[in-house]
Amino acid sequence: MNGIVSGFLLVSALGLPLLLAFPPLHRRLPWPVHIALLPAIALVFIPVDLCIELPWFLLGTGLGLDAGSRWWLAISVMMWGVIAIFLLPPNGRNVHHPLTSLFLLSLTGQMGAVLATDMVSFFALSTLMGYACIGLLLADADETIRRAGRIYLVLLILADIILFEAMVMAEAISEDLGFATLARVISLSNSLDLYLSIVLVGFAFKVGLWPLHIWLPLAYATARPATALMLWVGPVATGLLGVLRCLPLGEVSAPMPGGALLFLGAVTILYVIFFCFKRAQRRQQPAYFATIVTGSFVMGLGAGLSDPALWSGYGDLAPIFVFTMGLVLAIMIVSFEWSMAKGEISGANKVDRTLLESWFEAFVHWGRRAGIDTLPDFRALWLARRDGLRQKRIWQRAFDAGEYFLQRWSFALTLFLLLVIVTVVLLFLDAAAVL
Amino acid sequence: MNFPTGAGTDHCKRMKLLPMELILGEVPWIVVLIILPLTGGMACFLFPTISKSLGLLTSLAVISCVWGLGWQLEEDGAQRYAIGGWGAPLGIDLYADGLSLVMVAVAALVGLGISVYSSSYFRRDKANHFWPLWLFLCGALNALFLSSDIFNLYVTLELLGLTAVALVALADGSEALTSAMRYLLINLMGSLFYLLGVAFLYHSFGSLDIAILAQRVEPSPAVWAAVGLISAGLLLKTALFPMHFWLPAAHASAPAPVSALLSALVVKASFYILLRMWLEIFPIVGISFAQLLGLLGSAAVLWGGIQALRQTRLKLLVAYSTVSQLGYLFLAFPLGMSIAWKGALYMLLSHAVAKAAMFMAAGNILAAGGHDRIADLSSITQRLPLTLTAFSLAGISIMGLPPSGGFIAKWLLLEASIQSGQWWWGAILLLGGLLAAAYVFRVVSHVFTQAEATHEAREVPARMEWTALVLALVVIFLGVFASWPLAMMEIGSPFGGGS
Amino acid sequence: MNWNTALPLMVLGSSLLPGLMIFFLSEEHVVARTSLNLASAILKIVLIGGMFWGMLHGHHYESRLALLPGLDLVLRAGPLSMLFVLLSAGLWLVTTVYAIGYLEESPYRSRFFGFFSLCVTATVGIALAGNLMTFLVFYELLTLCTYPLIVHRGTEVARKAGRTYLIYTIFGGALLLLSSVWLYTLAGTLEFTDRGFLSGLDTSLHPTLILIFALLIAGLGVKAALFPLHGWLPLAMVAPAPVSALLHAVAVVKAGAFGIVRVVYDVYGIEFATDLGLTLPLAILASATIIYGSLRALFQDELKRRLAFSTVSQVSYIVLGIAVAGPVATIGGLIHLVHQGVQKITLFFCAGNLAETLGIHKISEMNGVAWRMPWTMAAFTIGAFGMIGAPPLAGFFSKWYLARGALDAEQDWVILILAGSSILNAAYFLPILYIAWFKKPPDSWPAERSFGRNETSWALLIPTVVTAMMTLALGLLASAPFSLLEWASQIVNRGFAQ
Amino acid sequence: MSYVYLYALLGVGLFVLGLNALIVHAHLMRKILAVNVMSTGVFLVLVALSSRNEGILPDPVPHAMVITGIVVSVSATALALILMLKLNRATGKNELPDRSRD
Repeated sequence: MNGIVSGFLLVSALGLPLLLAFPPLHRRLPWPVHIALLPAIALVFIPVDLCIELPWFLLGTGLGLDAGSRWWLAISVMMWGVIAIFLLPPNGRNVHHPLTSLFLLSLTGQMGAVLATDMVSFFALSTLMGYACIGLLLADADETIRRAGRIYLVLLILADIILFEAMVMAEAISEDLGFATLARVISLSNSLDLYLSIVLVGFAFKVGLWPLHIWLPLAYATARPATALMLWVGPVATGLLGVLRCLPLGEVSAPMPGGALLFLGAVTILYVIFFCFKRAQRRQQPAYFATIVTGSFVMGLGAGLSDPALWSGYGDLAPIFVFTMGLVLAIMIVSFEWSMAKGEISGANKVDRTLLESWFEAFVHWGRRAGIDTLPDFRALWLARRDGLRQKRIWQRAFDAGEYFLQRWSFALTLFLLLVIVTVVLLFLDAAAVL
Repeated sequence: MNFPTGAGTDHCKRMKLLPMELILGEVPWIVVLIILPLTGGMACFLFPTISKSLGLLTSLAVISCVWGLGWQLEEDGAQRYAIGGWGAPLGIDLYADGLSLVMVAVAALVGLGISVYSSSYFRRDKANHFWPLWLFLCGALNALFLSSDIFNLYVTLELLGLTAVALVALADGSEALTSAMRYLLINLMGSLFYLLGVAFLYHSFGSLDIAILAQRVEPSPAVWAAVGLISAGLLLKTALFPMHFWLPAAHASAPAPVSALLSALVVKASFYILLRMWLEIFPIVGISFAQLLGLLGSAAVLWGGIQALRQTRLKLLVAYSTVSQLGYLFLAFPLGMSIAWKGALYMLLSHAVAKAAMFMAAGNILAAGGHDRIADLSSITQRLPLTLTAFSLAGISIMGLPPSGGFIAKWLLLEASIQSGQWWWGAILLLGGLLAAAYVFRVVSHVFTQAEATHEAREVPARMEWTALVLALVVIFLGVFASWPLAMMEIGSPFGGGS
Repeated sequence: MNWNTALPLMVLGSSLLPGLMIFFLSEEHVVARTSLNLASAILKIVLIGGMFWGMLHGHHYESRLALLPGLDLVLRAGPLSMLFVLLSAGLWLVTTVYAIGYLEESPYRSRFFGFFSLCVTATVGIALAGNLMTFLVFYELLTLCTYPLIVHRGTEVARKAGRTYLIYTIFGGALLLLSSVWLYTLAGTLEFTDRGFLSGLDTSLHPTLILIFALLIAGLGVKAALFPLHGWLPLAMVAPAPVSALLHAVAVVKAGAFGIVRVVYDVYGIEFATDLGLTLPLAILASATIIYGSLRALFQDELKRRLAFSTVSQVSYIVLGIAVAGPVATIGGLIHLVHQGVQKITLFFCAGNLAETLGIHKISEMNGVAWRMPWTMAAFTIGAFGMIGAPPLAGFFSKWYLARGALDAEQDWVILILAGSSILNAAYFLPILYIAWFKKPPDSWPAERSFGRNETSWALLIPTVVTAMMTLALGLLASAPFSLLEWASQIVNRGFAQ
Repeated sequence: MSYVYLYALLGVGLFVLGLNALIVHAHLMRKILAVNVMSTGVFLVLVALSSRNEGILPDPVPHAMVITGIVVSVSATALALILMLKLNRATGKNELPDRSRD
């Protein structure tokens, strides 16, 4: 396998979906998503580690594929392929619908996140994926899902900002954001704890761990299983991949963050089991199963973080675990979707505003009412007041009156004589001062 | 004209004098400059049918004489010429240095503009009166700028005043006549104050020649009285606040070219005398008087600016702007450094050109629309793009924004005020600029208002529009090629040392 | 006169002369005017390209004109100047195309394009100015040339906006004049020099220098729309869209920001400014502006006003980058000079497209507009995400370098400002995108014009798409050779002693 | 010696009287006359001060100045009278109105 072919494959795994996302290009294709997946499928089945450098791209980056990420690539290909079958209209005839484009954009982001070899490109592409997924949610007919999309949007923005800080910090520490060296350098730094907590909080926002999970039940409540799974394989699984990449697993022993992760993972699992499964309809079960997978993966991470030895034991199995679970999920979706192919999708129902939304709206509302431009509007306010106007008129009158007096012959000439006298007096005084 | 800054460069030029240059060097341009317009004026008076072409020709000739004088000064430095071979103290001397040259040059330049403008402005009957008067005034101006005799200055001042009054009275109507009358009385009064001062000076030192007086003068009560009288008389004529009361009416009611003439040149003449005396004879004067002048100048800047803002008629606005701008000239007195004088002189120069352009533009607007109410300008101004361009460009200089002569002047004055530690004069300078911007844009903003044409506009001759524009462009060029005029001022170093 | 002295003048003249010529063309000469405009814009880019090539080959371009004793008008091409020159010339070309489409068949086009060219001349002059005096000259010229553009519509609102603009800018100009003269009397020179020319002055003058710095920042801050001095900017929105675009992206606000860069780097010198303790207050001022502008943007329903307040906020990133006083943060500030320009011009083009094609001026009228004008809104989306700082768009790199620089300079609080601002940016941009893409379009638009099969006229669409592509390219190709980033790093290396 | 100064003082007195009249009186004729009185005062000062050194013949220069001054003053008076007549014809009044407030 020579460099050119591998480079071509790697780039086209990203580039083809991106290209096809352009509406005129995919509009006439029968299965655009699956065509877009072809290079990625090829990559999955080539059993060699590939890598290319792209020094001109972003801050200088590369794309690569090794054993671990091959599993992630495999599951991505599989899941997206399956979801696309159910989620998209067969050949994208619907011109006025962004679904296919958004889907392909998320796909691009996902592939890129998997293949990225450094933090910046990972961040860039996963953000692309995140926003595109939100677009998919927002484009849904169901108001509840759109709401979920909006909430997730807020969380995603916060997550991105927090991860941005983590990234800046990582670069300040290591000067190089390549995943290959990042973990080692970070583990030697003395601001490790800060870094770990920022990364973990950031990804917690992204993957919907327990206290930040609100959008998931909302989305799951009325979504089709395929949509729900897309949410899992998209934002959530990518988030997990990100944690895996960014944490110095196996290098450090950090019991505190590790313990926190264990706890959060456990709570998430328990929450799903006790609060969701009980009420869930059958078709929501794959989604909740996916959340349990997340929880257990997070627990595994927590364990690995607190004990490096443990991680070196089973760390390599993590992708395989995720792949297996993904396979199970895919099968579940297929069966569920088929079984309810004739089932009805519940109509849009009116839902109350969430607290966040109402706060935001109130804030904007009051801001608009209170919004006085600093200088010009203050001035306008001033002038608009009658007092202000009268004040101005008094000044004007004073000036007019002054000029009127100055123009009077006798007054003006008297002033003139005064000036002569003052001049002579001044000259005398100056002379006296000199003497 | 090209005036290299260094004085030593002319040596090699002298080696290869061409006949042409010989003539240039030999002709007594100083005298020609005075006699030419006077003769021209007489000729216009005698042959009214060709007065227009005679006038234009004379203006052109005057400009070329100034060029000749400039060449002479550049070659030989400051020039002194004894009329009829009778030198001072008994005879009358003419003297030209950088200061005079700049004044004569600006008078010639603006004068040419005014001549061109007037050649289209006046109808036959008025033109017959205008041309002789205007050429006499031109001669008086040149004589004034080139005299070195304080009594001769009185005579030229009177000649200037009388012709100016007659020109104001050219516009019929009670308003013009009233302001002409008032202007005449003020002029006479100012001149008499000046003359009384001259009498005291002569009595004390027995000479009328500025250079001789400069050597002999020493403090005494008679001198102080003379300084007081002379300054007061000249300040009255320069219309320094609060003695500006006669100016707006006279300048606003006169015909447009005459307004331009008065604002640009005539008020500057008395300022020139004051400046000349201050530099040569008055160094004995203490600082308080200079501070008083600065104070009055600042008051003029602010008061004139505010009054200009309050006006409802365009010509009055421009006239009050003159009051305000004249105030700047007096800020140089308390600063009293070489760059301050240069700044004031530059201000004078650019104000002369800019204000002439502005009054011409105002005249065009008046001619086109039949009125000059600022509130109703929109419909007229859009039909006179050239005129309004001229007004705006001149306005840039009035505001003191770059690139314009006004900016250079402001820069120099500001530099002087900071260097001498008297920053408050600089503050006045900046405040005056803000006020100027306010009143200039009050007019200019009408260009952009979309208004329906309410009444018929009369045609304005293209020559009148172009003259205003060319003068306005000159003032912009003064802001870009400042080194020439500045080098010109240096000839004979009228402001003392280099710094 | 050889090439090295003539070229800066030619760069200036390539828009000055056509601008003056356009004034004399009558309204009907559309073809002549259009070709003159485009030819001069292209010629300018070619000349600048030549200058750039020459600079890479070791030529020095400088023209001088003696103005006052000891003070010349100087035009000099340095790396920092070239950055700004290229930005203005490039965006001028795009905006000219846009303006030609935008003003089709509207009155007073000769006047408009004349002043438009003069405006760019002034901007290029600002960029090439080799001393503070020259800078001041062109800075004031810019004020004068933009005023007619702002009041171009001639309505009462426009006149008011113009008046406010003048009040602010003339005042700022006066302060700048005062401080320039003052500096000149103290230092005896105003020539921009790497690492400044003031550090050699006596320590007893330091309080004066601090005062002058405050005056300079106040004078420049008016145009850069720093917090208490930004009031004119939202009002100036009454101008036609290409003018707003130019004002916000290249000309006025950038002139102010560029001036601040010049003052901090080439007048005071960054190290000296830090020694005097000037950078921290400046950083705080910039931060306040960033947050304030974003907050105010949140409350606007009028699209252009929201964009205007966004500019208030975004331009201060440049100032912040300078004021953080580290090399990396400065790179952030400098590249943001370009990034903000490209992004904001895209957004304003889009706003103009919406207004021209559908008569939409308010965000609340934008329901589902993306399906009517997909290209425009796609460009808007790219611009908006760039503004938020989403990777891999241009804005991300600005924020990246700013944050990195803040960490390097040990001013961690800046990161909080950046985070807060990003949240606010998202809060005021994303609702627009949501409304435009995901809400149901109304049955009819406020004032729709038909353009056949196209969503709007080509002249409006192409510049919009081109600038959106530039936003994308500036991000994706950030590390390519000859990239903006490399260039900015070079400029910064000259400014820091180590 | 002393009477020389007496004359000079007299001249100054005339000047002041004329000035007073110029300021106080509204009628234009009186104003013109006042200016004439003022100039006469100045001429008197000039002539009086011309004998600067006792015993020596008076200096001729001031006399020349006075003659020139008289010529100027005559022409100025002529102009003023013409103006006054024209003003009278235009407004019917022989006074200068103070500018009314707009």
